[in-house]
Amino acid sequence: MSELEAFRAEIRAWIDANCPEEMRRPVQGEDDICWGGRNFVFKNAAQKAWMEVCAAKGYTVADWPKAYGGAGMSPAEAKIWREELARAGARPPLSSFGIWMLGPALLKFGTEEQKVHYLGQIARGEIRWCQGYSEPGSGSDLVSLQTYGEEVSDPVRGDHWVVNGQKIWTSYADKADWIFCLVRTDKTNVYQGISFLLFDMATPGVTTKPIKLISGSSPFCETFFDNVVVPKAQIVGQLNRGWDVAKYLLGHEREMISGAGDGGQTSAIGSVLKRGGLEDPMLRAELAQFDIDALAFSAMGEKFLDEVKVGKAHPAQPNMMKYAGTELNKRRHELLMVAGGSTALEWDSEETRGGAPARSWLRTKANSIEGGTSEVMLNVVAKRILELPGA
Amino acid sequence: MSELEAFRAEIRAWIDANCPEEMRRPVQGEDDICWGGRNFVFKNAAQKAWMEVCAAKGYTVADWPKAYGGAGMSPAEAKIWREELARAGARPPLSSFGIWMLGPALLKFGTEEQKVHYLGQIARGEIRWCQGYSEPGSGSDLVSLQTYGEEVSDPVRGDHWVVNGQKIWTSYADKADWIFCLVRTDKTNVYQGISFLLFDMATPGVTTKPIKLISGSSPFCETFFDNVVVPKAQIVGQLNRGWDVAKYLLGHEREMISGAGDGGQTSAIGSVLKRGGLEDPMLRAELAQFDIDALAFSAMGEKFLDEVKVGKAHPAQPNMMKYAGTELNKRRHELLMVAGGSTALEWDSEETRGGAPARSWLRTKANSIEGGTSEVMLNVVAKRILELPGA
Amino acid sequence: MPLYYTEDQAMLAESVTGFMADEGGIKKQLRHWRDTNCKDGFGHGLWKQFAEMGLTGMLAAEADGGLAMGHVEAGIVLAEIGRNLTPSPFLTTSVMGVTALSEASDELRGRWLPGVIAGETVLAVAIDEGAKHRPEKIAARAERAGNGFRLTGAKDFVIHGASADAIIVAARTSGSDSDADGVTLFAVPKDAAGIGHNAVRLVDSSMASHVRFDGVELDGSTVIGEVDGGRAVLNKVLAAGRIGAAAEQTGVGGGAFAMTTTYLKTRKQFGKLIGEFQAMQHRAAHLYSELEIAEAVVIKAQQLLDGGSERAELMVSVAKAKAARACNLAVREGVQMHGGVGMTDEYDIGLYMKRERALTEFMGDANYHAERVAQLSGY
Amino acid sequence: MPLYYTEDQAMLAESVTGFMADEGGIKKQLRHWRDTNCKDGFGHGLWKQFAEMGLTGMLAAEADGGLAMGHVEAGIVLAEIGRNLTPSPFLTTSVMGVTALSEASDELRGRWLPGVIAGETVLAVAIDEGAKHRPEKIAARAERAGNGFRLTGAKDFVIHGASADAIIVAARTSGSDSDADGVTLFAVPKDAAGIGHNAVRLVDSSMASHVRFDGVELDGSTVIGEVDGGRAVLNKVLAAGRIGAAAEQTGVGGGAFAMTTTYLKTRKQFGKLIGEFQAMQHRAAHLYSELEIAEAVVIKAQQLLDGGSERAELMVSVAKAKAARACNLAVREGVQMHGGVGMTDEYDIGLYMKRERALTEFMGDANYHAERVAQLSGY
Repeated sequence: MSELEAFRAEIRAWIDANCPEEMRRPVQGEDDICWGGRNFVFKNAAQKAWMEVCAAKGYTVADWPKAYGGAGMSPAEAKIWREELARAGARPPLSSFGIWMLGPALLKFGTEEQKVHYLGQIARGEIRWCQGYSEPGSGSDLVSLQTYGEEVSDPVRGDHWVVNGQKIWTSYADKADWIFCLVRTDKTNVYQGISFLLFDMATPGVTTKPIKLISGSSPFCETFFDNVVVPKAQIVGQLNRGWDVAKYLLGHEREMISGAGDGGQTSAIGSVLKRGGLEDPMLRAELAQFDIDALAFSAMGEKFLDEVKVGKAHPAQPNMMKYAGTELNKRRHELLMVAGGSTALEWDSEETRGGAPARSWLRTKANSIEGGTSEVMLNVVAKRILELPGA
Repeated sequence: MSELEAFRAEIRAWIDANCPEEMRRPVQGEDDICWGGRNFVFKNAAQKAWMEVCAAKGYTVADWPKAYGGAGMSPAEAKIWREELARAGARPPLSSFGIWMLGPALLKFGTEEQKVHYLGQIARGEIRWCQGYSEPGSGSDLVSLQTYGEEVSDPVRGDHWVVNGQKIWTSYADKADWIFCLVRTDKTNVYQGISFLLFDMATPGVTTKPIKLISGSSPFCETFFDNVVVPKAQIVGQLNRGWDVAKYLLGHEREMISGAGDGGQTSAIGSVLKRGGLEDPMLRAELAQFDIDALAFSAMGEKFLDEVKVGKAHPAQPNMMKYAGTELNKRRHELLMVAGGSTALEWDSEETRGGAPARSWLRTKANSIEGGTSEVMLNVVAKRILELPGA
Repeated sequence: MPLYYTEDQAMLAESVTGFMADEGGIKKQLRHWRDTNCKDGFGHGLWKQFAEMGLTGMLAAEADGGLAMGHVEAGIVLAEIGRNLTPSPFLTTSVMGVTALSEASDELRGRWLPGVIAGETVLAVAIDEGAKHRPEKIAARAERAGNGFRLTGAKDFVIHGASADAIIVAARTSGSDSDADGVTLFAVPKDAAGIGHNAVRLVDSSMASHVRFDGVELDGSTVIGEVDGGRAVLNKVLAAGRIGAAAEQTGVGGGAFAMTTTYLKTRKQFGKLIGEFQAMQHRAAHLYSELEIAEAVVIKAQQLLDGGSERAELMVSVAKAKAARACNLAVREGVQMHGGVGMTDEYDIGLYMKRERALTEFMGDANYHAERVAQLSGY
Repeated sequence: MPLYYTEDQAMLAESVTGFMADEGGIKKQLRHWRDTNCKDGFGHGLWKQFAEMGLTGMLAAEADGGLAMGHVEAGIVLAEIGRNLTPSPFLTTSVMGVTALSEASDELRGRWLPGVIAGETVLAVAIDEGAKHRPEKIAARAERAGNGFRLTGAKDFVIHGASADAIIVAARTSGSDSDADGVTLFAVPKDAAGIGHNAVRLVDSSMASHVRFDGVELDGSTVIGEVDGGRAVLNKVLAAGRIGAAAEQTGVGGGAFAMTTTYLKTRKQFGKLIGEFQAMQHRAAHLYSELEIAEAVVIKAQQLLDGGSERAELMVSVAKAKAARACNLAVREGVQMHGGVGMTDEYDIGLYMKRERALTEFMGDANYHAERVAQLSGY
């Protein structure tokens, strides 16, 4: 048995022994997800137990170094861990923006103190993060952001910034413990005048307001900062070079979102719907064309991940994947609505579980906006991959 | 009987009495078209007779004033003339760029002498014109043209220009008698430094070279000017304001080309092909979608012409029509190729009349380039109709 | 007939445009009734104003107190309804309902039309049985019983069904489910015993009802046209509903497009108005082209329908399909070009997207009509 | 298996890329043979060089003197053939022909494979009867006659048919035209009596033959595999041809795209490089995305085919359809973005458009494979 095979056997046995039965059922909805954090209410004891037993082994962040709360797995081992979770039908023990987004950025840009302090809290599910990037005036054009941190020296509170401004699209801002936030710290330099700050959402002067979407209520908030005091130690990376951190992190976000159109073999929808409206030959033709694109994109997703693993992927390729994946997912839901017919139009009926088809369909429309619009993705591909002039 | 009804009866009787039997058969190919001009060889006596009998009545250019060789028909009368020609299955007595393009421009911009001289020759089929607009370096960007006319005063030959340069896409340059040509007469002013000149293709220094297209041989030529002498009287419109004339004329050309996608009821292709490949349900679906677009566009064509007649159409609407019509026609031929299968791939077989399906398909690819590319059309719509900023 | 408005039609368009923008606007009507969770999904006050404007009876015969106008005129109203997303029973009542009743007895017309024309009566039309529009199949049965009929079956997605004073029901009086013959139309009053409603709110905040008919007793006077010969009337009602929905859809698409081009001219990103970006310009210009073409074919089909042309049936399907595709593109581009704010309930562009979807399903989606185009063209 | 090349495959790709660019270039091969009106449509000298490079027998078993490689490797060659529009009998001979012969007797393999591997023999495959690819229907009949068979019927669009030393023919030995069973494959030598060719030049300057078999006498040794059991072998040949054509198509699309982006970076209009216009940039970026996805699914399908996966059949159809669509977009955008010069015979971009069309028809177009995807998926 190779080392990896032995590792797989070990992991499999560990999951079998430690994953509670309730955690092996498919995630049904938002409240089955374990987000962790100070204010999180576990749905049941099993959810808490599963998170804690994993955290103790570093499995909540399997590929992070052991020193920072991870299990120190190699990419190949981490892949086995994910595969074995999937095989067992086990839910992720912990989901969080800390794991997906802030963590990788801290690993790359954080000080040793920051890594030990924040990464450990993230790994143990003790802290829940939200992301403060977009502002009403700066959507695609992030560097135009206006939220301003004024530098203040204070004998009592030490050196700090006083932050004023407004963020938008802050997911779960009303539930998060801390925020990682882009703040302008130099008004004279557009690109190199932004810093990447971390602060507690309980700091006086922070308020949030949920945003209602066309699909209904949402995790998004508007977040307001009114003279919020942020100590100097809570900066990640260099002063005024927060854009470097943000870009790195956005890359991760795009990779994540680009997966939205993918679902492996299940990405084809024609066969799922066969008992439905396929007496309509025109819809059948549209579904076949879609399935071709979906199955092809899922091969692309596989190839992309394989290449990422060995460093063969073009660094700007996630932009292409994000573009293609989100456009595909929008198309998928347009077709699901067509196939569902008038039933899929119902907005709050029991039969549709409160209008799930329509709300999902509307929600997908944001896929090609959030995390970088399709237009921005195409700009990036034109510039960085095709190297077209002036792009 | 209304006046128009009486007019219709009169026209109908005249066509019945005057149109030779041979001229009532459908046009089969290029050489059935009567182009007129010094070098034109009539295909048969009937073709010549039909042109001459029409010219004598001014019917070759029915809606031009009688003073310039026309019949002075009102728009409503001219429509009746066209309808009655169609009803009788009669071929157009004379086709020419002089009628479609130069004529309207001369009517608007020409001097009285020019009108009498040139329009009469056009009406009688005595002169065949070609158009010298595009140059190798200036396709969409016409105003960047380089062909230069140097002003020379000469006691013997009088005031004239000496023209040097090169034109491309000059249709039938090798067969035409005269050319209407955009020539730079002021190098210091990009837009207002171009003049609209007329000159004889037999002038020393004019040479032509046919262009082979991807679809095979073509009427297009490269045309070279080597110290070509053009007398000052042969300018249309003001010196250095040739762009005004050209734009007016391009508008006519776009209206003409925008009709390419249209063929009234016959624009739908699904039913024509029903004995062909429609065992393929996917192709059937594509054809139905195409037919919807084609039938809808043909309604648009009708509406556009109705609106043009009463001056209700937006002056930039021909650009939209040209865009939509040519893109539709390209799609039509893609579908015809799919329906035709491998047989449609044959390039010079008898069965395909020398590869007619493939050559027509390839030829349509130029529709969205010649007479203003689709991209330029969209720019114009964005600017002049939608009034988008910076367009 | 030229494909632009006559002087009378242009005058009508002008007054309707002003009326609908003033009285039928999104904030005053759609958002108001939605946010107050109105069970009808529209306002009866506005419906009364429709009557005062002379719109409710525009398709009814002059002898019945109507204006004897055609589908071109109805389309003018519907396009403005679409542009303002105005919730109203105009399409089901004054277009489809009146078309059906035009074929009915003096008694039936006398019973329902005066209320319609006065803006006091609302009609609904019950055809579909299932999630997709498939009027070729009618399974609900009306069996002869005494001097009348007993109606049993279910109809789905009857727009305004629970609010309507009468429902025009297509039921089978003979033959089997998919037969062309054997269909009869009834004008079923709301208070007939045995009617059950399960009213659902749709994505566009309109109300549709799953209606059950549980042995509803109908006397012979409720029959519209001939017993067993209802298919011809039904086809007229379908054509009216389809071209009406298509007209409304051009308004929805046009409204979304207008809102979007305005946004393109005001929103800045990267130091430029987003409408300055050529990629946006080309997409907007293409969309303009699609919307213009859709509008043209809708007018063409309206004229053919008004003129009783043989090609009307084909062109109505072409128009419904084309309007659906163009309007769908308009709302998709609209939301995308608005970016994040386009996803918020606060902005109106999302309401256009919702209405587009519901209108597309109504009376057959683009695929349904593409199939019809293929079949009517003989392939 | 990861979806990128192994070290060996990457080395193969490097050498093939260089070889094809040097020896198989458009001017040296395609234009040369086209402009000299060559009756074969390809050069035998280059075919010999293919052999010297070790490409001709890459799919043959080692015991037969081949390299026992798979479809991933063949695809590497075909992509470069596509990129350079190199006319050659590689796909019909070394991919489809060798796939067929791999199932044949020692005698047949011994008769044809050495010549193939040496670059001296050309094979063609005759399946279709009609203008569209419909291999489900095989009407040409081979009836038992003495110890062998007598073949009668016609095959259309047999690529390289008139130049081939042997034609692998799918004929019916029992049953009726559309039966799955009852098909037998024969390796018919070119000099067999009763073969008639009507060779036609196609749009891409390749040569196809309408072949008539007029009672061609074949002895039993020409049978590939089992009599009446040829469908299984035929399916392998079809899969090989389809994924091969798809691989070539990604090369055609990639070549057209490379040529187009180069043009975008050099051609000026309105004082700017046309590649500076955002509308061009977005279209180019979208096209890039489509081509990348097509390439990915082609490799995926090649791997599944090489691995004998159950999903191979489905994914080969997905790959053929996707490659066709992406490549079609590439050539259409290519010609349009080149503008006027793209329409001239002088520029190469039009040659890509021609090749794309011919390749799309070969072994089933995008619609054919969409239909297969629907059927294989059970809808």
